[in-house]
Amino acid sequence: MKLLYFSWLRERVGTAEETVRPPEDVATVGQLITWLTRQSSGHAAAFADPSIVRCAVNQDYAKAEAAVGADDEVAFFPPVTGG
Amino acid sequence: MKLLYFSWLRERVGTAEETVRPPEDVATVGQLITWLTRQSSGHAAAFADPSIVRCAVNQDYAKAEAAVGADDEVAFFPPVTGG
Amino acid sequence: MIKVQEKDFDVSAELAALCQGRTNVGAVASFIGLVREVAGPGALSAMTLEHYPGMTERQLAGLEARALERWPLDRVLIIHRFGRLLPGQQIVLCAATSPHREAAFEACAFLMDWLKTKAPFWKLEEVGSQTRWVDARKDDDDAAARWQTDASDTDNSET
Amino acid sequence: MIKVQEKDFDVSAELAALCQGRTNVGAVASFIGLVREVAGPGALSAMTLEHYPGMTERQLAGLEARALERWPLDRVLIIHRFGRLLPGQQIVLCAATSPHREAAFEACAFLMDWLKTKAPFWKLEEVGSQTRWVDARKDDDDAAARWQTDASDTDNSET
Repeated sequence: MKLLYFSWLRERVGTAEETVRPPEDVATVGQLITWLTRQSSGHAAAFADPSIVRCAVNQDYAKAEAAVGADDEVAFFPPVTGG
Repeated sequence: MKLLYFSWLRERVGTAEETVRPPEDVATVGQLITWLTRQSSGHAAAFADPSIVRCAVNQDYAKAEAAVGADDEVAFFPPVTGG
Repeated sequence: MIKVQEKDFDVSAELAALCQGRTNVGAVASFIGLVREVAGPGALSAMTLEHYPGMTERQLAGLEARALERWPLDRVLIIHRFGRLLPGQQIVLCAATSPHREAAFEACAFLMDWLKTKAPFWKLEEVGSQTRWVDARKDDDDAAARWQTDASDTDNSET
Repeated sequence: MIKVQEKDFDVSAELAALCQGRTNVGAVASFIGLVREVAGPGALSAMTLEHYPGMTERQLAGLEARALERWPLDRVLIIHRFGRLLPGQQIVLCAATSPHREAAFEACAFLMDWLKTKAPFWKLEEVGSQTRWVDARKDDDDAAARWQTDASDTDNSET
């Protein structure tokens, strides 16, 4: 599973991109976040307040209950501020 | 009193501009229109339907009851279609 | 800023001049009106815009002042051409600049609605060898009416 | 048409291309977003726009399709820059063309509201030697919410 981080989530995690192999019981975005927070203190800091974290699965917005699998591109980022 | 005509009012009256000296009892835009309709068949045709004639006195919109005097510039034209 | 002119205008240059040195402007809403080829009875070959020199500038300046009073804008630009124009050519440019986009968008729509119903311009369409004066649209009166705040805003109604 | 690019754009050229040969277009509503010098704690020296390549194009194309479906438009243009920009420089251009101005204005405002809340861009402000990520504005969420027609429009809400 390919993970991407943007903006201050990237800074806190310490990388823009990583490939992970979470256990099989990690099947949704919400479960992935819970699992990621245990991987490093940087991850824990990035996901400290999930209400300000947005997620996209394969480049479409996804909510906590959305399914994620080994072949997905999953991105985490703060609310957008373009325009 | 200087009169100006625009668009199809100009075409019907047959001139873009004329100077007139209406009698003293012509004191408002409405009275001026009534007096003008008697000046020529072109004027009568121009003012045949007063509901589609607009008026400006000294370059500001004016209604039938607005005062007009000898030193005024009075313009007649159809509803505007710019933009 | 108000410009009533026969010549064409360059949108980039006009908008850049409007924003030049205005460091608090984040939003530029603008509108360009073009001559459409589609006329009532057939394809339009040209359109001539007649106007009332003097009153035009006076009405547009009043419109600019009203927009600046009503919204938190930095600046307003209205450029309206007159003379003979071909399909696809530019007729009018309205723009409003502001720190924030809501004011800029609203003011720009207001400028166009009022310009359509108050600025003393008249369009003469040429279709083939025929010419005809364009009729005012009831829709434009309705669009302008939604901005009315007082009786003085109803000036272009029946004489 | 969607363009995500680092380089600047010329508004006149972009709008002219959008209208080229489209003889039924009478109305071009557009919006330009500029970098403001005013930041929270002091004068902004620069701003860097980060984005999510791939997702950005995908979201903007979806936004364009949605606007074309919802209003009687001829065309839609969205240009969004990324990279480091200075105060006064152009960030974004949205435009909608139509036979009539109401549709063009509404669609253009819609494009900006959705772009502000859906397009994956993030602004990093530089004020003196400090940098900070700009917070999303509640106002922008509210502005986007007024266009909602179905549940799928709420995608950028909490994960």
